[in-house]
Amino acid sequence: MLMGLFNNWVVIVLMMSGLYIVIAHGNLIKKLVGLTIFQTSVFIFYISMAKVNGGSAPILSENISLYSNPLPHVLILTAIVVGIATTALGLSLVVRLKESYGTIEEEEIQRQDNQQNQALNKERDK
Amino acid sequence: MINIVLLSLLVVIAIAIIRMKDLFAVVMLTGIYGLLSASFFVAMDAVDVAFTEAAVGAGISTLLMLVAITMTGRKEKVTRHKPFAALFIVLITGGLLIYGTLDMPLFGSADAPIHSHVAPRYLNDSMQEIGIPNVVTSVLASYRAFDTFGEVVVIFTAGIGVLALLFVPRRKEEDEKIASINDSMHEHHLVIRIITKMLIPFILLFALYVQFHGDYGPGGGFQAGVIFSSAIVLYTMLFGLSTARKVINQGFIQLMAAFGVLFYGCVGIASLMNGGNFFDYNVLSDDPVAGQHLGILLIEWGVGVTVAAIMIIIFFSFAGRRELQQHSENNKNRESL
Amino acid sequence: MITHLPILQVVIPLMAAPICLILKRPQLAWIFALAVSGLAFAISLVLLQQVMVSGVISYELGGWQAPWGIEYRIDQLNALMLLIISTISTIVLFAAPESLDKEISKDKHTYFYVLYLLSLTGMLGIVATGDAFNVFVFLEITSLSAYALIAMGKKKQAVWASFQYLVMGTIGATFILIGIGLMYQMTGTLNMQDLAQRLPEVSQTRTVFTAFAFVIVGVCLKLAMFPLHLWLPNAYAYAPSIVTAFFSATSTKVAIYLLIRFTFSVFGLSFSFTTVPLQTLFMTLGVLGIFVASISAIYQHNIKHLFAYSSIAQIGYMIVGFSISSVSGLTATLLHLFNHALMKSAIFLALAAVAYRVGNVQLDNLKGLGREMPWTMAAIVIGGLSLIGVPLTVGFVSKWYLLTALIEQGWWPIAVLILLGSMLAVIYVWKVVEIAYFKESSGAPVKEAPLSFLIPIWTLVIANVYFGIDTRFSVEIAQAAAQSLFGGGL
Amino acid sequence: MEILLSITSGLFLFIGSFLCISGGVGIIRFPDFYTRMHAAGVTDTLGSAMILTGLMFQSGDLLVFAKLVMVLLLILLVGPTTSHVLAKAAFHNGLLPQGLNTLSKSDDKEDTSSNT
Repeated sequence: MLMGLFNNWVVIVLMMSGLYIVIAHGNLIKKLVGLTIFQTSVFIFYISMAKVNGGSAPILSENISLYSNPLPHVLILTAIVVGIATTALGLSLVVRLKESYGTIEEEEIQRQDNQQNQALNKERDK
Repeated sequence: MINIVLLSLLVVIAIAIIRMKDLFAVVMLTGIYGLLSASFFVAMDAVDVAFTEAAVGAGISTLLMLVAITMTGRKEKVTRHKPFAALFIVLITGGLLIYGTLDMPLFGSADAPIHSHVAPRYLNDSMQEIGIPNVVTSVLASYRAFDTFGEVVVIFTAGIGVLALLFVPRRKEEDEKIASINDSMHEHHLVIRIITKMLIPFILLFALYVQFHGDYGPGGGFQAGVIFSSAIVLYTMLFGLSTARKVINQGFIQLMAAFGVLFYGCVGIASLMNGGNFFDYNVLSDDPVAGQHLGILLIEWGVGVTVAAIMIIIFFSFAGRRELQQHSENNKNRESL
Repeated sequence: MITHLPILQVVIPLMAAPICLILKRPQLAWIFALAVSGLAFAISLVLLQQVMVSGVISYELGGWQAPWGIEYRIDQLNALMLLIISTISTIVLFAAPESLDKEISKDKHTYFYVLYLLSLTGMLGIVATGDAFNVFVFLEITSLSAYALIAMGKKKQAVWASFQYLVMGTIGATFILIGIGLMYQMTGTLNMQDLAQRLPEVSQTRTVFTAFAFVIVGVCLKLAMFPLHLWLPNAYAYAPSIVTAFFSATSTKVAIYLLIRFTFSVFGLSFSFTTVPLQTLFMTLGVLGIFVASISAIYQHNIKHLFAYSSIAQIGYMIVGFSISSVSGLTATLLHLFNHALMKSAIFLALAAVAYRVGNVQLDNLKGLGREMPWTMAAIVIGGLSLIGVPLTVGFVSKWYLLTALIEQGWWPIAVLILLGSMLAVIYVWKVVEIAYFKESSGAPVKEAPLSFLIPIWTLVIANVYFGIDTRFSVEIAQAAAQSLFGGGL
Repeated sequence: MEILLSITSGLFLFIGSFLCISGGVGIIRFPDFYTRMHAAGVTDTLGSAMILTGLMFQSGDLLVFAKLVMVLLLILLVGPTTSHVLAKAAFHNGLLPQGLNTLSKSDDKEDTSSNT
């Protein structure tokens, strides 16, 4: 029982460390790294549920009878591509943010936005 | 046993990533994380996935992140803004997941529901129905061909999105100026240039091998596309963007990206025309199995072409933006002097 | 060809996107995109008519039987959603070239149309498919194109809003992925109908409960439901005006569709509402959402922000209707979905026209606009009246059904709260009216918006009024869809 | 014959693993970047070459043998090159071997942060 679930628990710890990075870190690159880790850990979760003890890779051959489940592999192939697509788009957003705000720290960007809003409001009050 | 070792290494790396402040190190660790999880996938019999994860997680995504930090700076600021809120959310989510695992079938048990309903048919019948030994490829390219089509469209979307965000049209004289500056910069790298010139043909050959061998072993259009593009990226890094753009210009590469998606879709349209459902390869030839072979071959080409083209587009966009930034910085420095 | 309509609905805009990229010239790309969107609209009409006559249409992709291959499955609910999405997309696209000229640099127009078609594809794909994992793939197509489209906005805040959306959206999508994985692990299938049959056997397990929680939280992130709504206002406010008009009417609606699909069809009514305390939770969050968002709307200085918060409030109404979990409640939700798409797209298109003439949509710059741009401002006012729920507009119809459904269950207090929420809508709509009609204009006078804006805006406004008076079409479909969802099965 | 093959391959594998482990120790224990890189280079090139040679004796199949030879060639080509590039990049960015620190390093100092 314990051994059978241990794998899953470790994978959950991995997922959560990814999620933690996304929420707790203000650096945008670090956030994207967190997302990557979160997603990769979900892939690990899928792949480990496809494993059959004593099975082998799902490439059919005459002298093998037990294979691991191929379907999660297919799903994760798709999901990996989705992951890299998100990362690429996210990074290009970060590059654009650096160009226009001069920083990639969440707090400083927020502060600049707030200052701008306050300036706008002051103008309005006049 | 080996999976426990790999998993613990992954945990160590995850913790290291949380604690590191140097983004360069963080990105390299992310690459290692990708590579280790690829090794884990091999241990879990998912060779195709491992191949892709190695190419993507340890290759392309690390590369893109590195390019990005050369533009954004490599130090993280020390402040961490809401660690307790984050911890709270993470604990709740993780707790819920652990609660969920309690009723889960045990790891690796062969009689879990996941192995009993849909999957057996793929393993038992795909040889008669499709006739290729790699079951992952037959599920990917035939049973669930539409998912793969969606996947190609996702990567296409990302490529166009990156273009829409980063693409800057350049005037010709400006381009030549940047090119000449870069040429002088790149001339130092003599050793690596020669080695690269030797390697690139082999990388391209390997990409083609992976493309064609996908039916029989791990591999397929996506991996082949990534490998193919990596050869071009390597060339670009050493010989400059302008030189690479002379070989593959922007218009051509966009055309190829669009062509791959269209080619994939046209296989589906062709099966409509022949009286089957969308992506029903059986009708593509007189013999259903031969039709399946043909269909899978064709769509894998569509995938390969699009992925290679989009990866190149993404890298070119980043590199072009970077050159432009450096160029304007140089100009600024010169003015201030 | 008629049997292949379900797949053509999705594949035609999909294949059109790369063709658009090849066409290159923005003008050509626009005409092509418009034609394709119109074609999608025609297909969705035929599909709706077919579904109403002959019931559920199933289409097996690749000729593989359902749980092994991917299935497209169109019932009344899907058909209604397909119709909404393709209609709004076509009408909004009419005004695109003029609006883009002012907001996006010329060399990126083609990319805009490509991304627009891709996001249309994604939404249609999410709605049409009957396969849980396929939902995830198309959800990502929509999301990725949405991030790029939003970041194309003129101001630098657009990029920041888009990044926040990207982080939230990716977390949401990954949650959905985890949920689907857990469901798959317990049942061994990914097909929704098959899931619906096999989940009850294992519905008492903790794993299925977790799967449910993850799917719902993921969908609610995409949905911008009350406590998870923080990404939406900025994303809507800083995106290019056309994008706002399109997304405000469609993207949250698709998420509502997913919520309904997963709770009613996949997990089943008894699991979602008896085993899990979804009803109380969602009712509370819905009502809270109405109030918090409406009050925030009152304090906004940017009209796009104002109406974005109003969108969150309207989502609250849909959630309340949904959590009644009766046929009439669900009918009200579906009606509101349809009606809200009509009014919000009209309002945001009119704001696009304002942005086109005035340059921005700050509340102060609207002074006296009621006289300078009478047609545009009239459209905003009618849209606003519809948001409040004044008789003779669509907003009244859906609120009426919502109130009846609540009273049917004897939930008087909530009905009163809903009415109070509508009062808040009066305040923020009045704020706009007051400035536009009762303040003297300060800046240089502006002209009325060009016809390319007025025609689509007034098409939507007239639809707004028409469906407020002649409710047969919308109510009939909404009721049929709600009944089929309660009739069990997909 | 069989035994001879196993013994040779075992020997190669042993030497290879020893080199890898000592390389790993070296990376931790050596004083500065360049010496550490030397340790890493040993692991990279000689260690893995030895292991691959050891595996070649075990392969039996011609196809597997050919693949291993390809991998070996690749490593022999790429390993030294990466070490070279690494050292060059470090030197270019102003990192001097230990003991040279006190000498003139003013001319490269400004580049340290800009280029990676």
